[in-house]
Amino acid sequence: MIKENTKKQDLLWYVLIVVLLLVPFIPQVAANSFTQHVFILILLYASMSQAWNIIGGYCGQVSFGHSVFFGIGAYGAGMAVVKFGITPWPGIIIGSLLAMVVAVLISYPCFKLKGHYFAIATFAIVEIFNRLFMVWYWVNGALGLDYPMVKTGWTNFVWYRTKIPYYYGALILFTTIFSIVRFIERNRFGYYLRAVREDQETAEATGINSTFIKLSAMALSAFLASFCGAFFVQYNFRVDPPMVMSLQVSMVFVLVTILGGAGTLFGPLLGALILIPLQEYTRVLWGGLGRGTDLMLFGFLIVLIMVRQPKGIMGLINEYLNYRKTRKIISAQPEINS
Amino acid sequence: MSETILEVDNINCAYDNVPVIFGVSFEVKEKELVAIVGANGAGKSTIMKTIAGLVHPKKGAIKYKGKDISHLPANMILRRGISYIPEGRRLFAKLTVVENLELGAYIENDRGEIEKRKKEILKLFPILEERRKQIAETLSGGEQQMLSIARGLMSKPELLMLDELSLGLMPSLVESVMETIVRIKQQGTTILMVEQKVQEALEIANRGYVIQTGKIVQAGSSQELLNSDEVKKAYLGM
Amino acid sequence: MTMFFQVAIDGLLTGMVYALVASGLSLIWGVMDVLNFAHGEFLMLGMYVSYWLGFLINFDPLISWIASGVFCFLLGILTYKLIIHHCLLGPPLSALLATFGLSMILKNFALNRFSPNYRLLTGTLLDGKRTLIGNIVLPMPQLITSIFALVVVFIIYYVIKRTRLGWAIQATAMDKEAAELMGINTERIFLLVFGLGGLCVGVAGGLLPSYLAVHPEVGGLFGLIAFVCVAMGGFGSIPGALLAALLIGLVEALGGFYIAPVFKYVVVFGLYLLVVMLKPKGLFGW
Amino acid sequence: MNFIKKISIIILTTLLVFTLVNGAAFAQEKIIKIGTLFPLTGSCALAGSRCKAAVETAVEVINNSHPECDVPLAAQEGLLGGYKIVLVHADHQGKPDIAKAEAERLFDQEGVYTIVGCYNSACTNPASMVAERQEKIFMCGCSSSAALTERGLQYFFRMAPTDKTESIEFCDVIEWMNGTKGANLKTIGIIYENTEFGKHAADEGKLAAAEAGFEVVVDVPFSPGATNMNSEVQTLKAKNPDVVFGACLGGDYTLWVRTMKQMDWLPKMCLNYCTGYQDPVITEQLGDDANYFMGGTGYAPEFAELMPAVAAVEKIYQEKIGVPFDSDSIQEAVATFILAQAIEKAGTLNYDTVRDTLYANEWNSPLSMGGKVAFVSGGQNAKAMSMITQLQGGEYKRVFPTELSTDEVIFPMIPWSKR
Amino acid sequence: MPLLEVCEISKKFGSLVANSKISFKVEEGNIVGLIGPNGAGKTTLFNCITGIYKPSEGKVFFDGSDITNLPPYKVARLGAVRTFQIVHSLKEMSVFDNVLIGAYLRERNTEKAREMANQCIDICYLTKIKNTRAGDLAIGHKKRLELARALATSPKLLMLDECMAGLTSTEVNESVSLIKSLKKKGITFLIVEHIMEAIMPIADKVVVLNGGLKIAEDHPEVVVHQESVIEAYLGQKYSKKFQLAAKGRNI
Repeated sequence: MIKENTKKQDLLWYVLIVVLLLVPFIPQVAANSFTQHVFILILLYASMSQAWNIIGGYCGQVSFGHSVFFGIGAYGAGMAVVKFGITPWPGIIIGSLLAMVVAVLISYPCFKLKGHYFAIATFAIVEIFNRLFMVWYWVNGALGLDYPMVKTGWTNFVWYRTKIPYYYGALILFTTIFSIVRFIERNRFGYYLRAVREDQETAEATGINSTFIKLSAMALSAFLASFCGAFFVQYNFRVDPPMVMSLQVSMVFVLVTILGGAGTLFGPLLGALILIPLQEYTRVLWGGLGRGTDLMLFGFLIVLIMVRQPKGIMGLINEYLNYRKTRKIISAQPEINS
Repeated sequence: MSETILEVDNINCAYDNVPVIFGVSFEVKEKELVAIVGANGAGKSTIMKTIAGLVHPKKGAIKYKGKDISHLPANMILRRGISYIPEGRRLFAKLTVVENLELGAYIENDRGEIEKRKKEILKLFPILEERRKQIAETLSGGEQQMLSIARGLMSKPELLMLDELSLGLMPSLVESVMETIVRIKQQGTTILMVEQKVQEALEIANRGYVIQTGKIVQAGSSQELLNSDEVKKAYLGM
Repeated sequence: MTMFFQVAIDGLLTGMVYALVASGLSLIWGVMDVLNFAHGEFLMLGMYVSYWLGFLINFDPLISWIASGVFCFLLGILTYKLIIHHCLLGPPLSALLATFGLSMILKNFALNRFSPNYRLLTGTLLDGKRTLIGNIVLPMPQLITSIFALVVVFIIYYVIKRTRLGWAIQATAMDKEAAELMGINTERIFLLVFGLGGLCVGVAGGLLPSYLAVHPEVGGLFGLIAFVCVAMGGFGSIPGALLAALLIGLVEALGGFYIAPVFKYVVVFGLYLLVVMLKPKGLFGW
Repeated sequence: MNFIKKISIIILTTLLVFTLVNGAAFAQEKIIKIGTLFPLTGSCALAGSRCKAAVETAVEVINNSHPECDVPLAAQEGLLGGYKIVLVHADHQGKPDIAKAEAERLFDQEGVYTIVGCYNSACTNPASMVAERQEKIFMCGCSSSAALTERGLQYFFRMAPTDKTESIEFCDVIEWMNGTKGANLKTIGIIYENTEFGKHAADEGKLAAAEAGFEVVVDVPFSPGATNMNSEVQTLKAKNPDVVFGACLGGDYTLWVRTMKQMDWLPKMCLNYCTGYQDPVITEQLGDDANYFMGGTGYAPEFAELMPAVAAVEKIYQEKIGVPFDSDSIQEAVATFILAQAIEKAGTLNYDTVRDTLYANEWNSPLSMGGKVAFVSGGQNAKAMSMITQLQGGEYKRVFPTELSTDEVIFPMIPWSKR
Repeated sequence: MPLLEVCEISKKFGSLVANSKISFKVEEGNIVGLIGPNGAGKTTLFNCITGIYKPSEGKVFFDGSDITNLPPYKVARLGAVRTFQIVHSLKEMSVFDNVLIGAYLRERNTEKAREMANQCIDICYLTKIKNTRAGDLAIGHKKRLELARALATSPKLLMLDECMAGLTSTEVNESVSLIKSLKKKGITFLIVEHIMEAIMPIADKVVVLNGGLKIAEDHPEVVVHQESVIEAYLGQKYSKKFQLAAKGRNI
């Protein structure tokens, strides 16, 4: 039965990729740069949340600190372009490696903490990083880094007139991260992650080095998050600490994942599919009124979803699937005892 | 004999849409000790939780003294006079023995009455008297089990429901727990108990029900059950 | 040396306000394991209540703290009934996200209703009054707020530790199902706890407008610091939250003065990390 | 089926929103669409909403016949013989990434002719880049970062004086005080919110001070939205500079002043960059405590005799938002007027022509101090000026430059104990 | 050489002494019972052996190497695997996935690990509920699941902490025969148990703890006669019962 599910999921996966590849050819999208923008954001946030999902969903370590890694990636690309005047690629690579190192360094002591203590510690780390970057002269502190006009194309990963390359860039990012997570999910590492989430003591007693598992999950997650950050800055041509390295930014990743369903492969995508258009279109509709109506509505919808379906959209779908399954079970009650 | 005080009528229960209990009916008469026995995962604890109001039946009714209580919340059921001592002690670990007892009588507002009961109950469990001010989690396993029974008695229940009292207790303690139950019964409290130790339970019970995969498969006086071949084979390991 | 004491005293006075905000949060957190993200926004609304009472009918914050306390009590109860109650069925994070949504609603509600203007009460009883101890200045508004903070925190602590209701609250926190079996209406306890949490922050909000401007964003940093206080003190421990709040106030002021003002929150968050590295469950945590 | 119901509700809502957004097209008339992009929510919402109202006011005056207003285009209705301006408002929440996305949307989806915005320099930067790439005009009112007009953009125009000009003016005041009043001011302290705005202001302040030969003894950045400013003020007090340059917004400004009062400390002189100090409600909020602070001001109601034309426009503005203009919001109105004048003069909507017209002329702008606007390369308004004012008895008294001043500086600031 | 050797282990929590100088050996292929009253320090001893606690004094040797201060996962990798008294199943995962996690310890290949997990599930009579969420199981099944997961790691030594509590006598008999068959495959057992019916017939040796001290170590039939054991642990009624049962077997 598990195999059957896997096959179904695989099929779904391929269909999804093909559909996404074709999105720019939908006339509505192709002609409308804002719709393109929304699609890019969906993919970006889905990727970013998927990166968070590795540690927050599968491994159960709720980190509000991911904007640090996001930010380091963003600054990596930004520094390369602005300060060194070269292509962002070396910056992205260095930034990602650096994010990994930072992730290991800060999470090693933090993993001693459990539950909310860990969450608050990651809060604190974001705030510390934010404030340090705000005064760090070398990275322009609070002023931020503004991109100069550079030659467009894949070398610089910058386009001014079109968004389609960004869309495909985001799609590559998304596909890569999703494939990685999908691979992990079905392998030893993925099972170990979940074991650590469910019960660390049992995991240890079963021969799992839980610290190592958590650290490697964090490092991987930070590495991927950093790429997303770099993409974000290449897309916006500007980076400053509140933009990429703040609690608010972290919250979005958590929000998207939980809303979709933490610890599920399709949760982040579902969450982003619902949340991002909501955020963008409510702002378009009511943001101009200047009365916070859009944000009120946005907040209201978050509350509504959480109240109606605390397990996220995937919870809803699983509930539905289980409902069908149990109907079968009722008709064929198993002899539980052997 | 005497009045029926608890009547469980054809109930069905499920956790998250997974059904566990299928049309179970039984009754408990006043001043009786009734044991429900059965294998693991048969649904014994679920039945107890359903009566105590922690789980609500999908179908059927539970009548206590003729009134339907099947959809009351747990705290209201206690107020009707049913006290449930759950599996695994469930003490308030950071509170002292006395504070745990006080909470047992939470529904009683009369200060004097509470003091009186406390005295009575501490007499029944002398070991707790010595440890009045001790934090519950520092008690030994047996003492904790005693405290959980004592706490359950503080509300002066007419019907006491005991769930797997002997679980994880050493043999000599199992003995004394069973003795305690007999003593409580002698004081006039009706008792409904669930027990894995089938032999021990049926030895002290008046009547028993055997439950298997969510259905009652056998019922009768405890002697009948102890002598039944099916029970011997399935539960007593003979 | 005077400078040192002055800075330290200022820090402690600020810490007291943090304590008042944090104790409500700690209570909610300890009993229900719910992170109330909208706590700072409760404070903001409490401040608005007090401000409007002062502005429209000339109530002094010394009186209107009662009103804002009651208001936030009701707000807490409503929040529980409408939101938290449903979220408790799901994973613990869902309550956090729901309150995050709520904080967005409340913040923008204030923006919508009261405009983004910052507002400050002038001419209150305590406005600008101060006492001197030696060369050290003690500003009255902060001093009175601190006294209130101490009293409220003490009352709550007493209720929790010494009364049957308090034991019931503790019992609910430790084992909800078992508490239910004791005849404790845990729903009502949760409701009460959320209300009390609101009450604490409402009292703080009622007193603050005498020296702090009210605007829709005012709650943000208070909320964040309250989180840190609670975690540093150990979840559910009221004295822990008090001590942590005082420590944070002190460290913030001294760090801000002796290192650099821009680093004062860095020092605060750093202190939290340090404390939990040494005591992973906070100062008074279980 | 509960499940299907839930899912369909979600899908329907999304679809509804989607169609609403895409379907909201205007019928083609004789209109010019102009986008406004301000922080309408978030920590700068106050300033943003005022700026938005200022633009609305300007458009109201331009579109309709307002003979009572003595400003260009007021008497006639609309532009170019009947074209009306339609505003499309957007909110960037103070976030640069949203500013960029919204600017793109305004240009591509809403089809606006130009954007007026964005208040925060950090947001103006990416948003104006969007315009530049599309070779469309971007009108900036009050973003004060000097760097904005040093980027060499072709289609970017800014009305307000920059931090740089203000900083130089501050130093001029000090020199003037030293020269004529024997004030003997030597040391400077800077307190600013640690954001793009504050940092820019402080950097320019330091540069100007160094050039004029003053010593900056203390430099205090603080986190905006602070719960208290005790250590900030203590740090200032400990170094005790003669003059303090301040760059604090709204709530932080009141908190700062209150904290200084509480600590019983004042510098001899206090000069503020726009924002907090020149907020029209500041005297309401702080009462007497607001007095004797000084700052650069582009407009205040007390300037009535200098800028007589403002009053009538201000009336319309005040109906919208309840407070008089301040130096930030009025610049946004100026931006709108200048743009309209340029279009009218160019007689076409062709971007290049309008841009060239903007550069080629000196514009009559009754809402600007000095009454003139003219742009130099990079888009800076070369005629932008502000005055140094001092709050005395709750009014902004003009104290410098001397040729326009009406009142004497009260120096040093009256200590708290003597008020 | 014994498979497991516990040398003078002491464990103190502040002033509380949970274990005091406990020594015993477990020979390869044996079943050793560890009994004693609640709070005698059995679980603490388990925790010291498996590395969850660091013992205050003493050494533990497993298979010839010193494992005293090794972290739990290393002990498990060496082949000493335990179950928990309070069942720690991985609630949100299915029974099969639980066991699979055990199987992954020795087998990285997913297909082979699945095969192994399936075998262990069959051995422990869990086949019919293999897709159930572990959190939904009844207590007895959870205990059996713990056993299956431990088994899947191909251990040399299995340490079972009250894995039969909550089972009816018939189920206990099943478990006993399961343990016997595993013993034949060469697995060594160290078992903490209160159910004497289970432990007495199969144990090669019984170690009795009381108040953190070892009070007896001998063949079970000898132990049930010892006065100290009867007094501290068994109670008169039970000891008589076992003595009778033992006699019955001897005849």
